Amino acid sequence: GTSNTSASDKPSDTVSSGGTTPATELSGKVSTNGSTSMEKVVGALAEAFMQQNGGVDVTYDPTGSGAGITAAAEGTTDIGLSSRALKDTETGLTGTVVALDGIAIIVNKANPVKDLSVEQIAKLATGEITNWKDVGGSDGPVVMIGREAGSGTRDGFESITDIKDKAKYAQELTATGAIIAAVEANANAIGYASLSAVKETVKAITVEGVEATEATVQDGTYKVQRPFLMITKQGETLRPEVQAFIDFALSKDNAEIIVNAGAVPAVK
Amino acid sequence: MKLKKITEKIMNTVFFFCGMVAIASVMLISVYMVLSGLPAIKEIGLTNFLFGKVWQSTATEPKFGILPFILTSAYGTAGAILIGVPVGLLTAVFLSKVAPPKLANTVRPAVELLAGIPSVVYGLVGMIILVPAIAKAFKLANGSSLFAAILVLAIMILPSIISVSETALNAVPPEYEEASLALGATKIETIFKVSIPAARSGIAAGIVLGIGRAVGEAMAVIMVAGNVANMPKLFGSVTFLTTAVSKEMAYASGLQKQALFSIALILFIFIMIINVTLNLILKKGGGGEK
Amino acid sequence: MENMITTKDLDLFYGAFQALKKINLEIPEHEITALIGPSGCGKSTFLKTLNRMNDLVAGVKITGEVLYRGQDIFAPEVDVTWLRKRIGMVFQKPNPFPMTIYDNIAYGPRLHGTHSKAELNDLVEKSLRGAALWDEVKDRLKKSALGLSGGQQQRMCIARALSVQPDVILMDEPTSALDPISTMKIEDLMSDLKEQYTVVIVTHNMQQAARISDKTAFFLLGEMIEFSDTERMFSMPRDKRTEDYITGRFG
Amino acid sequence: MENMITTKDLDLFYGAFQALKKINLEIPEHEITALIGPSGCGKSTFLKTLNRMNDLVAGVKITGEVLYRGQDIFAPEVDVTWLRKRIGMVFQKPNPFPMTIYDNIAYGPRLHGTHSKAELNDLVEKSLRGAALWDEVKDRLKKSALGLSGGQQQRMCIARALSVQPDVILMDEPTSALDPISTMKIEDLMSDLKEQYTVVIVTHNMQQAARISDKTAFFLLGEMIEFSDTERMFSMPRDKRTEDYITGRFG
Amino acid sequence: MMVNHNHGKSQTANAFRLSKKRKSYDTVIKGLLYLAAFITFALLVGLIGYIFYRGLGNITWPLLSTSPSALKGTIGILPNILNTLYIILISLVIVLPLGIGAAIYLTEYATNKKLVWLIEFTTETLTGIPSIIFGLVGMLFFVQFCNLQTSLIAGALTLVIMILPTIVRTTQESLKTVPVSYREGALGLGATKWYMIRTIILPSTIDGIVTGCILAIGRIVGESAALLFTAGIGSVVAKNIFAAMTRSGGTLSVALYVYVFERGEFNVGFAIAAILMILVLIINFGAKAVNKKLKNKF
Ligand SMILES: Nc1ncnc2c1ncn2[C@@H]1O[C@H](COP(=O)(O)OP(=O)(O)OP(=O)(O)O)[C@@H](O)[C@H]1O
Ligand SMILES: Nc1ncnc2c1ncn2[C@@H]1O[C@H](COP(=O)(O)OP(=O)(O)OP(=O)(O)O)[C@@H](O)[C@H]1O
Ligand SMILES: [Mg+2]
Ligand SMILES: [Mg+2]
Ligand SMILES: O=P([O-])([O-])[O-]
Repeated sequence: GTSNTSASDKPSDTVSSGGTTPATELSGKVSTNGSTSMEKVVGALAEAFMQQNGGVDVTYDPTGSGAGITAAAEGTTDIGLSSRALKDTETGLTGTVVALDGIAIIVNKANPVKDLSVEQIAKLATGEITNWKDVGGSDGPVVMIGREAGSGTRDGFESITDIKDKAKYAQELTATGAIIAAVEANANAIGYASLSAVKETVKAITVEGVEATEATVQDGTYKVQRPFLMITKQGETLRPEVQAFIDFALSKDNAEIIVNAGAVPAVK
Repeated sequence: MKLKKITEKIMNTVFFFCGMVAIASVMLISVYMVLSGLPAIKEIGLTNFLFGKVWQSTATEPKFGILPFILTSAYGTAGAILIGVPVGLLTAVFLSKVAPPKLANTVRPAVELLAGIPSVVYGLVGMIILVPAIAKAFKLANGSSLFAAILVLAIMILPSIISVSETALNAVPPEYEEASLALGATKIETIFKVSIPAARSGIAAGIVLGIGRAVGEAMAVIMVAGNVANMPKLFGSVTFLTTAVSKEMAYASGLQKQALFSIALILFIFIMIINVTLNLILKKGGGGEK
Repeated sequence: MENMITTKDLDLFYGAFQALKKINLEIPEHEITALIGPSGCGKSTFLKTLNRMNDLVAGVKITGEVLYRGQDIFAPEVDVTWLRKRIGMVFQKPNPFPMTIYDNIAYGPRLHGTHSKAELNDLVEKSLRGAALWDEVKDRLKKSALGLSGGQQQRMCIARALSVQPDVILMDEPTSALDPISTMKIEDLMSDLKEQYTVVIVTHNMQQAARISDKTAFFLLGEMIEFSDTERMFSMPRDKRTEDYITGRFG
Repeated sequence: MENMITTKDLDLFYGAFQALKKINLEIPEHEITALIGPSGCGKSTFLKTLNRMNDLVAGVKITGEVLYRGQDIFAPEVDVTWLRKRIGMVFQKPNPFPMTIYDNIAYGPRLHGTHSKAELNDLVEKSLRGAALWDEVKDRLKKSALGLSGGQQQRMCIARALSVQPDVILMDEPTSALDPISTMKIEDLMSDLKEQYTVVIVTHNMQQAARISDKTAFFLLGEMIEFSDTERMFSMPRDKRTEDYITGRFG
Repeated sequence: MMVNHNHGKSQTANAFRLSKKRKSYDTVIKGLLYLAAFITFALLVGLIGYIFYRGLGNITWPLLSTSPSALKGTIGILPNILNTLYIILISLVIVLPLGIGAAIYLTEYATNKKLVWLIEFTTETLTGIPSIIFGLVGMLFFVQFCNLQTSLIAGALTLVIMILPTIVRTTQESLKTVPVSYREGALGLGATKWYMIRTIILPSTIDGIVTGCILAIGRIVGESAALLFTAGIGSVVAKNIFAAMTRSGGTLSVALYVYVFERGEFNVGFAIAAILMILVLIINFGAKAVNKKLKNKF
């Protein structure tokens, strides 16, 4: 137990408390730390949770999945956030899937290609296919834009397409927004990004005929997806406010919040 | 009387400690850089690390070669200097020797303003305007490239080159210029054959300062360089030493993370060499005028 | 002997301040003409007008004529760089460029288009000999000129002026920053120079003017009070003010 | 009349350079002692030794003794701030602090622990009266001291020195930066001061020394050549060098 | 006459002119000089013009006055504005005493020449170290070793090291301009060194210190690399500065990076860029004004 905050006497320092009466009188601080793609989901959950529990302060440090897992293991944070499943080497931790995230395959709006198979996507990514006309598009070089090594999104994408270590990117960008922007700006680009962040500015294609939506992600028909995890230490009793926050995230009643944040609730 | 003496002693000590903060900071930075950078180098092997051409930090069989980053940083900096120095030096000459005072007084604050623009803003504009423009101009599929980074860096180092060079040019004794003019040289000939050579140590200092800035810049570069660990190609997507560190730091773990610190250590050593060079040049410049 | 430089009703203004008033002077060829007068009387200003070094000062206004070999130096067809090549200048403080001795001397010829190695070597040697410096520096031509002594530096500056083969050499108090021995060497040198060149020298040292010059002009408050043979000027000045000055009654 | 300050075989070195050589001098109470001598002879150095302002200069080495009322001022038990309170100093160029006149004068007393408003008011008035400045500035005490004329500034500096109620006042060419009228005022003031204080003044003006001082010491190249009653020194100097100096034969 | 010269009256007017080669050299170089100055100037005008063109219209009151809400899907930069102010305040509160103290030590107390050299050398060195290295060491030392977590205070401490040289240098410059006569005056009255510094030296240095502060603020406002890993990107409005200190908080520059990179919100990015540019303008203007005052002081 090297937990850094005590449950008592730390007053909330947020102004966002909505004034709703809490079910039980909780107080203290819940620190979360990790994946940047979970920012929206965790942010929404935290905001809603704090509205219900005026005495609790949920903080979020967007340090990256790796750092989040480490922090949870070292006890420097209450909840680690990871946008990928735990590796075999990361032991002594409990990962709770709170949501699923579709990884949208995005192309420029001007690109006529509407659907790709997983195999085609893999070939585009590894550079086996270098021209769009080979996959039914117009003549033009394929510009593959991906995430940096270590990213949960990249990990998810490369595992599902089974091209680990083989992808050849034209650009490696460090965040979801940058990928979307780059694809938006380049007619020949293809990239991947968390479904929650994809907007009208780019086109999300269907994969093997399946559109990336909440429903298809949840029932597994849309294949390119990865889990959002909350990581805690194995076998440790969590402080009530920490447990309450995890429960809150898993509760059916709050599924709406996760949906609004663009992800898919893990509980059906 | 006693009290006064004690206060005096105390204040002396307090100020002494304030003075030591700079030393302590540099020591702290050096120690941390070395301590955190060495383990990975030990594990990977210095030659493999420095001269390895492949960086695949998260592969199942990870490879940690940072030659692409080193070369990219070197080429990128050289490119920025190649573009930034002529423009900067010529602008400095213009401000110091040619421009009517009124015009110089309009351009000079503009230069200072360039120095004040945050690097993320350079990155943002570079990403939105420069990168697509390069793609268009050179008919590239992808404009994020070493070339884009070079242009952004060249602009970013302009202010330091201009202001240091201008100071050096202004310090050239007017007698040199008089002598040259009296021999029948034109003003321009005088500037290029006498003033600039006489100011060369100051100008060199400006260039070294520019090199330091270019080598160390991360945030503007990461937005325009494409960030793939390729060996440098002018119109290819590349990773600098700085961006190699900042790109993966957030998600790294284990040996990968340690290797990132090793890259930072190499960067730190580069910068220290540049700093010491700068110091030497400045010292020499100060003494050589007689 | 003809006149090398003639000024006619030369007026010069620094802004509103008139520094030279109706100067009429005829500087003869192959002679040394000395300009004397108390500080601020306009000697340097006059000298700098002759090779248009005054052009550099903002707000200078010049009326009247300056003829060099009969050519109006302010005429639009006259290029100032040509003029300055013909009329060289040596300054009060030795001002070698921060380069080697060789490069200092070769600077002018290179500027004016001489690039052949042999020609340059030749010119450098000739100029240094002309300035009586060759023997002292021939073994260190590739060393920095800043390493020379003050007197050597000044002679090097004279050599530099000679290197472009001028007609006239203007010297503004060339020995005032030097020790007596260096001064003597330069005075000797000047006597040699007048064989080939026309020399105009500003000096605040009346003995020097008397020793070396053929003609002397006395300036006072921007006016030229008297201009005559040096011997005559120092033995029987025509003007009371000249007499007062050279006998040390003011200045 | 007893001796206020006595120096015994005082040697002072700036690094390797000996600026004072075996100075033996006895400065009597309630008199004005003048130090004269050519530039660089060590007058200022000697003066600054008396209140240890030389401590500030790096590389100063002092041997010999300086006794103030019999107390060796270099003894470890002597606090230098106490010494300087007892032996005040006025400098060549007036050096008012950039604050109000009042604060300038009150600076010293506050420093030494006087904080009561009434006491301070009292001291300020007394000091300014002592420096013959009160009437001129009493209505502008809260104005910046930098607005005073040079002569007023110097008298204010004297008032500031008086404010800490010293025994001795050292003055290093206090009038050399002033016009004749201000100089006269300060000379008058000094005569008043000696009623209460012992005054040591460095001056390069022999007339001034003759006019105002009781005793005069003549320094030359770090040595004290002669020390006697002023009248006697100027009428029949004992040493040839003193005579040469005061008759203007060198210096 | 004229035995040894080949120039003279006989020459055509052409001989008085600059040779064609030299003339064109002159013209070309002059052209290059103007071109270079024009490029510099045009870059600036273009850069600033573009940023204002894209940014000013996106600065709205709700953007300035709210926090971002994940629930409502709105973006506000109030927390980032506050974080920027807080981090400036905290950094200056820490760095000012240290920097001024170091400068005082160097100019007033230090007698050991080698130590002075060492302090000045290390201060110089700090100036040359890139932000990313400050960021890493800040992360290793303040965030992890001192266990401050990713927080404003960790960011501020990192910035303290970074801007220390600025404060030391400007204070030192200013200390050097305090006339020796002031020191003599005070010491001659029996003041101790510290008393003299407190009452005479420091008050006369105030303008230099202000200049240093302005420069430092400029660096803090523009900094992103050093803060990303130390102060983080949090965007919650804390109750007060003390509460803010202990939690992650992104400044405007960091927020710009995050909004553009993480979310692709270019409009918000340009709005922040425009705000930053306005800040930079104000800071430059302030520095000028202070310098002017400084010059008129004596
Ligand atoms: N650039 C200038 N602008 C305005 N006035 C000037 C300038 N140069 C010289 N003067 C004034 O013109 C007058 C003549 O100056 P000049 O230098 O020719 O005197 P000088 O006879 O050479 O004196 P010195 O013996 O001190 O060198 C002086 O009153 C001087 O103040
Ligand atoms: N800080 C110092 N370091 C080294 N030498 C010094 C220092 N101060 C003075 N000197 C030397 O000591 C000698 C005496 O100087 P001092 O200032 O006492 O002369 P002075 O009699 O007051 O002259 P003046 O009339 O010009 O003020 C001079 O040769 C001077 O160069
Ligand atoms: Mg002159
Ligand atoms: Mg003196
Ligand atoms: O969730 P990521 O930001 O690690 O892709």
